[in-house]
Amino acid sequence: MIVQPVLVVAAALFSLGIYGILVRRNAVMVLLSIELILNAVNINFIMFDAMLADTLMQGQIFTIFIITIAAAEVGIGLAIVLMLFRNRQTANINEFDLMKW
Amino acid sequence: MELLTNGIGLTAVVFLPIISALVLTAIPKSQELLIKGFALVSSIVTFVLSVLLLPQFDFSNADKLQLGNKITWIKSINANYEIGIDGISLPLLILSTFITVLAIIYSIEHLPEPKSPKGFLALILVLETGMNGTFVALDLILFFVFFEIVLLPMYFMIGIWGDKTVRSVAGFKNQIETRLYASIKFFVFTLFGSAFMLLGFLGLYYRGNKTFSIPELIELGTSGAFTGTFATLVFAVLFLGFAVKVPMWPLHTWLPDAHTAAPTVGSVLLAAILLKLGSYGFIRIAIPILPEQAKAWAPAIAILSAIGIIYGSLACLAQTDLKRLIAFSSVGHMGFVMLGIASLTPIGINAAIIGMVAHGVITGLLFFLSGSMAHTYHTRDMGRLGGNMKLLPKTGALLGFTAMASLGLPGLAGFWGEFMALLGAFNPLDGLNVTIFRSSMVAGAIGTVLTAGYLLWMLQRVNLGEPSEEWNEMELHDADGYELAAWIPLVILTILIGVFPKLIFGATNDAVVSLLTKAFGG
Amino acid sequence: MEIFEIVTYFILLGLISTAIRVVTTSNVIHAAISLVFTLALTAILFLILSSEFVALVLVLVYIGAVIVLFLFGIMITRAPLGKNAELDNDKNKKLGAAIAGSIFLLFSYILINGFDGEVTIASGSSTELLGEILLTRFIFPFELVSFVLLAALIGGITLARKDEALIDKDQV
Amino acid sequence: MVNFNLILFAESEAVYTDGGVLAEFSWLLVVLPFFAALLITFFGKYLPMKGAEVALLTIGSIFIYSVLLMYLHITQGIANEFFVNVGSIGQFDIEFGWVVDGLSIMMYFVVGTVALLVFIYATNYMQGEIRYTFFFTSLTLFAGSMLVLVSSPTLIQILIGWELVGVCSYLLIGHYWEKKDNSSAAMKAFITNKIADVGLMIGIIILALNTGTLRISEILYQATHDYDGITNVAFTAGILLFIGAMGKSAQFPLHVWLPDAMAGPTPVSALMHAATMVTAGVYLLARMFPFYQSIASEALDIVMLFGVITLLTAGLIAVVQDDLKKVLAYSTVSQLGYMVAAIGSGAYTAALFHLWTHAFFKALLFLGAGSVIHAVHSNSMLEMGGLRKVMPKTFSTFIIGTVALAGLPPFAGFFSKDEILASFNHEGETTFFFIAVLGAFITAFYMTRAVSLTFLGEYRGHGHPHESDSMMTTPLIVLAVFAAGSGWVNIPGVYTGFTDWVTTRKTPIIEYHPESFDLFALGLGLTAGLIGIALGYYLYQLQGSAETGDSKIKVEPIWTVLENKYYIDDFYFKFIIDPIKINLAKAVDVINTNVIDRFINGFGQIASFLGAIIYNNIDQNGIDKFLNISSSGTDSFGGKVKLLQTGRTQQYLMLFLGGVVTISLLILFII
Repeated sequence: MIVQPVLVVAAALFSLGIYGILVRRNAVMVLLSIELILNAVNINFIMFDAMLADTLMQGQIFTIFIITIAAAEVGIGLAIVLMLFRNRQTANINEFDLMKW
Repeated sequence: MELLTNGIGLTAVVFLPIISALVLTAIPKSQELLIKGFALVSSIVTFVLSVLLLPQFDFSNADKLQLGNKITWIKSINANYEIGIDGISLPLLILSTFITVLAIIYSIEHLPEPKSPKGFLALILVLETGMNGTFVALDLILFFVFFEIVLLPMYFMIGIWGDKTVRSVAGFKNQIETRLYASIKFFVFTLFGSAFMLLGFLGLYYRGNKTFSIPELIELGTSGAFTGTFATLVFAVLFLGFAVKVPMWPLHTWLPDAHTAAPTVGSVLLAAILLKLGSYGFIRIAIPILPEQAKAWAPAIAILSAIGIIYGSLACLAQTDLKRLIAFSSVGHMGFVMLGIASLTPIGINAAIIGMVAHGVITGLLFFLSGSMAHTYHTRDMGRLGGNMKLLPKTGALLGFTAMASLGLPGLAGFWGEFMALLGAFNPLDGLNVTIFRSSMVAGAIGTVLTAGYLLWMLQRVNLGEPSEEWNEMELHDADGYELAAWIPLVILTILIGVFPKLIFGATNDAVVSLLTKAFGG
Repeated sequence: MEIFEIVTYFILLGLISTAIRVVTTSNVIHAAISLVFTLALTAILFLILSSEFVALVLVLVYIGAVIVLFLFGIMITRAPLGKNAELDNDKNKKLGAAIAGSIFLLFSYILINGFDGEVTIASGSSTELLGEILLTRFIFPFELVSFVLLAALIGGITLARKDEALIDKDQV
Repeated sequence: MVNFNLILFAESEAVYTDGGVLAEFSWLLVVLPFFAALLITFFGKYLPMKGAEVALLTIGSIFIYSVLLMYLHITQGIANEFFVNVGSIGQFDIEFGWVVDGLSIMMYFVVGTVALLVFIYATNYMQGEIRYTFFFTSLTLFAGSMLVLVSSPTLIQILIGWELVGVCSYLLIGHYWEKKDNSSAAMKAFITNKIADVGLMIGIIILALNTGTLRISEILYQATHDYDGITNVAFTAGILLFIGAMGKSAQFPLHVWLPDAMAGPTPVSALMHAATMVTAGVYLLARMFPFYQSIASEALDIVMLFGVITLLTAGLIAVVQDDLKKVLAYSTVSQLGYMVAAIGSGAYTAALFHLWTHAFFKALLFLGAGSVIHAVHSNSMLEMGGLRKVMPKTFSTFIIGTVALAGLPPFAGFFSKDEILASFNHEGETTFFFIAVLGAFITAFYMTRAVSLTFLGEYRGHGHPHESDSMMTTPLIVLAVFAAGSGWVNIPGVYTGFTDWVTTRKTPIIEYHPESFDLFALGLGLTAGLIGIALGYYLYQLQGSAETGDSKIKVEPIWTVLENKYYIDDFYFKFIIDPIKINLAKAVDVINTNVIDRFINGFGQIASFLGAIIYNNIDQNGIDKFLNISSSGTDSFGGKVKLLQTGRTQQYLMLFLGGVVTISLLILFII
């Protein structure tokens, strides 16, 4: 099996994730797009692992870590969104410009 | 007493204040008495500790660095916690702990607005750590850290407790609050200098076998390891860093603003200790590590010092603001110190050190007095003052005494710095341009006349004459117990050093001679 | 061409199409559901690449937990269910597409030029070996990650908890 | 280091001893006044006499000590010095100490005696004045400073005493500082002195660096043994030291401060501006005399020139003064000119002898003037007159002082002035000799004028003046005794004790000592004095003091005869007296006030003007503005750039990713 198509699709997923982050207004949707990016990375890791036939299986192990961290990240991220929503009654990230000059 | 000799004593002197400051922040705000008492006690303990070091200090070997220690600190860059004192730093260290005690005594009853003793006293203690640390540090990184620590407390002191009047500043369209302008100017100006200084330190580090240790660098420097364009550049940036702090003309303009805006205690500490960090840096770092460069730059330093002396005195003649006048007088006096350093002779550098101590004591006292007067009269305008001797006899008498000391009256501390600096400048180190130094010396001598002129004029305007009518209604309070407790020790010290300069020379002479012998050969 | 490869190409096509739907649909629920499909397809891909444990984890953690979390998130933030024209920031669309596209092209260029190889699909389970390695060689990071999770747990609770003071403020 | 003391001991021809315990404890002389000043400052107010008793006690003990020393010196001859190291700096030892030799013992005695009498006088004179206690603090401090100066064995201590004296003078001249004129006068004195001090300071620096020591005795040893180091700089150092002396001893053109210094209370003028402080310059020149004599004789010529100029110009100014104290002040300047000129001509003993006698009779005159001023409450002689009757004691003592100053035998001034004239004559300085004779004439003239206007004729002032208290007249009488008799200690050919006193020093003094009176000089000097007195008496007494009709009538016949028959008076008036009294003296006065004074004032004005210009243009609008512009530039640039900070994370991310892509493309395809 040739590796390039899978890698290119992973890159496509990554780019779509970035598109989502840049375009979506809803904070939850942004988090969703981040998952897409992480997924793209996972695919790459597994692909390389298989390609290199690594005896330590580092690709798989890293993927497991990434999944764990991603879960944690979603938890915290949603908690923050919740918090913001509670304070501002909206999840629209355009409204959150406290960092503005 | 063995505890004191292996570096623990010095470490305690340096870090006790900042630890006390931390403890101070834990005391609730309502316990004002406890806060003040604790700050006072900790500063006194620090002072006593520094005095206890005296019997441990071997005066017959004052040229060796003593009571120190060397502990690995940041291994990856070979920066060590290396400390120690010799005859040069000893007087300055004790001056620093001493003046801090007086500053805290004064602050007990005379806190500037907004009161908040906790923050103010904690800042003074943090400042003390920075000052003491700079005087004992023997590692460039350590030195730099302490050198910079000093900036923050002073910045906040000026910015929070400073003068709130609004004034217009040349170059700005809008009027600015004095304290805001002064604190930012002070901070940015000094940081500008020290940023360059850090570059110089790094340059020394990479050329000097990757060491930050000052004694090792001195060995390297005197054996000719640093030469050529590199050395010139390094000296230039070190010069910039130290000269801003001194301050030398034309890098002095932060000084009058900072002094004018700072609260009384702030000006005192600024004048008494902070300015000394720069000139101390020259003696401890710039000259011994880069002797050849120092020699090449010495004429320029001498000329700048001479300009500073004359310029500062002339500027004083134009002042109407009492504190600003004293601030400009610092420019002149530090000019004498730098002139002494530039001569690169034992006489000149001894003169510089005693000049530093004397300036610390005398100008510190002048700022105490002027600050207290500004507080009493609510003005610093000398046109409105007058007859102070009648209104506040004690303060007035002390002001008269201090002005006399400041103009270099023989028999008082200020004399030795001026006279010996001129003595040193007359015959500089062999190979230096004698004409330039003698001209600078003559300029300095003329400066002493101008100094006498503006100080006496100041006395005439402030102290003498009939008091203006606007003070008839006001209830004016002469110096109280706390103020006198803070001032009298300085008066005594002024006389003691003046009559018996061995107090300073006894410690410094050997160290200075050996430093110069190492740097420039016998 | 083996059967695996043909299946793989289909899976890849599915991945792209569902992913596009995730970021373009104007219905939040649809987006979440599409992500489920994306992840499921990824899991199948992993299975093909004989990483069955990871595939399992992906299904369990992501589809089982994370997506549910997202749905809760959507619910709690009262995102309008159904079509919502305001879901996207139209001003950013063109620029975002351009940036995403250029990143894609860049990555593709690098990946196609940089990695050229074949994958031989190994038969048999690697799960046992994986477990062993994870608990010997990678035991320290493994434990560390558990702390991260714990921290996230506590953090999430703390953040999401309704503060007494805040409640008062809200009601005022 | 070679022990110079031993060498000097072996060499010196004079026979002297080390002075024993008395010399060893002479430091008490110096320390006591400072201690007393502290006591008076802190406890003076609570004492019955407001601190004056402490001052009197101190100065009394100093007087007794100095008398003991004097006695020991006359019987044995003492020359010894003691050093205390107060610090070493480089190769220099900074030392204080005290000298006990002929010169310093003479000065101790003068300071002790005059100070004691002035203190006694002042307790009464200053009664009820403002800051009575502080006045005595300063006065005691001054005595101490003067003793620091005259006891100093090192140049550094000389400098210290020198400036301390200046400060005390500042405090005392400005005693009534409520009036701006007074504090300005004090300032003027201090700053004029400070200008001169620069010369002294540089001179000391040059000497110290070229000899490697600050000890005077070692410097003198090197000078008299032609060491290279000191010989090369001898002329420069000599002139610079003299510039210092010019300030303290009020030599032309730095004498301007002394007349203004009369703003202080009269006892101050008597003590400082007549007897002690102003002699500091002469003392310095005398102390360094072997140095001048052996290797800096060119400098001595210049010293002499300035001395002579001073004695003439100051004397002329004194003639036109209406203020009694100013007459005396200018007279002091003129007499100091004599002393300096004498040193310049190489007459060491003569100069010191004149210092000695002058201290007594000028203190007497000042105290007498103070007594008069105390009585009539005015300084102006136009408001006096006829006080002879109401103040007999003051009058008689004042007359003694006047004739002593005018140089009539057998009063003190006669002997000392004669010795100076004789020295000029001996040295062959003919021009200067005659100028000095002229000076003697002028001195006699203006003193007679002053006496006439003050004591003779009719009273022109207000109120009813009466004789002063015995606390004030007793010192006058004692001083009158000294003014009459202090000259007898050095009569050529009869008794030359004074010469032996002051030449008993570690460094031998080689100079000419007249064996008998120089009859030519004596005759000329005496004649000049007599003519002066006669002329003065004639013009101001016989001729009548213009506004009093009585005296006019009294002298009318003689006046008419002289005017009508000989017209000699007209001639004198028109061609001698008027030009001298009006034109020349006025011109000198004008030059004094308009040129020299203005120069010094102008210097101050230029300095403050320059200061203002530099401060406003260069400091505030130059350096500072540059810095401010750089910071305000940063500020405005930041103001524009900050608009990029919209706070929208997506925008940030977009920018960031755009940057990433761009840089990646650059790396991939271009670099």
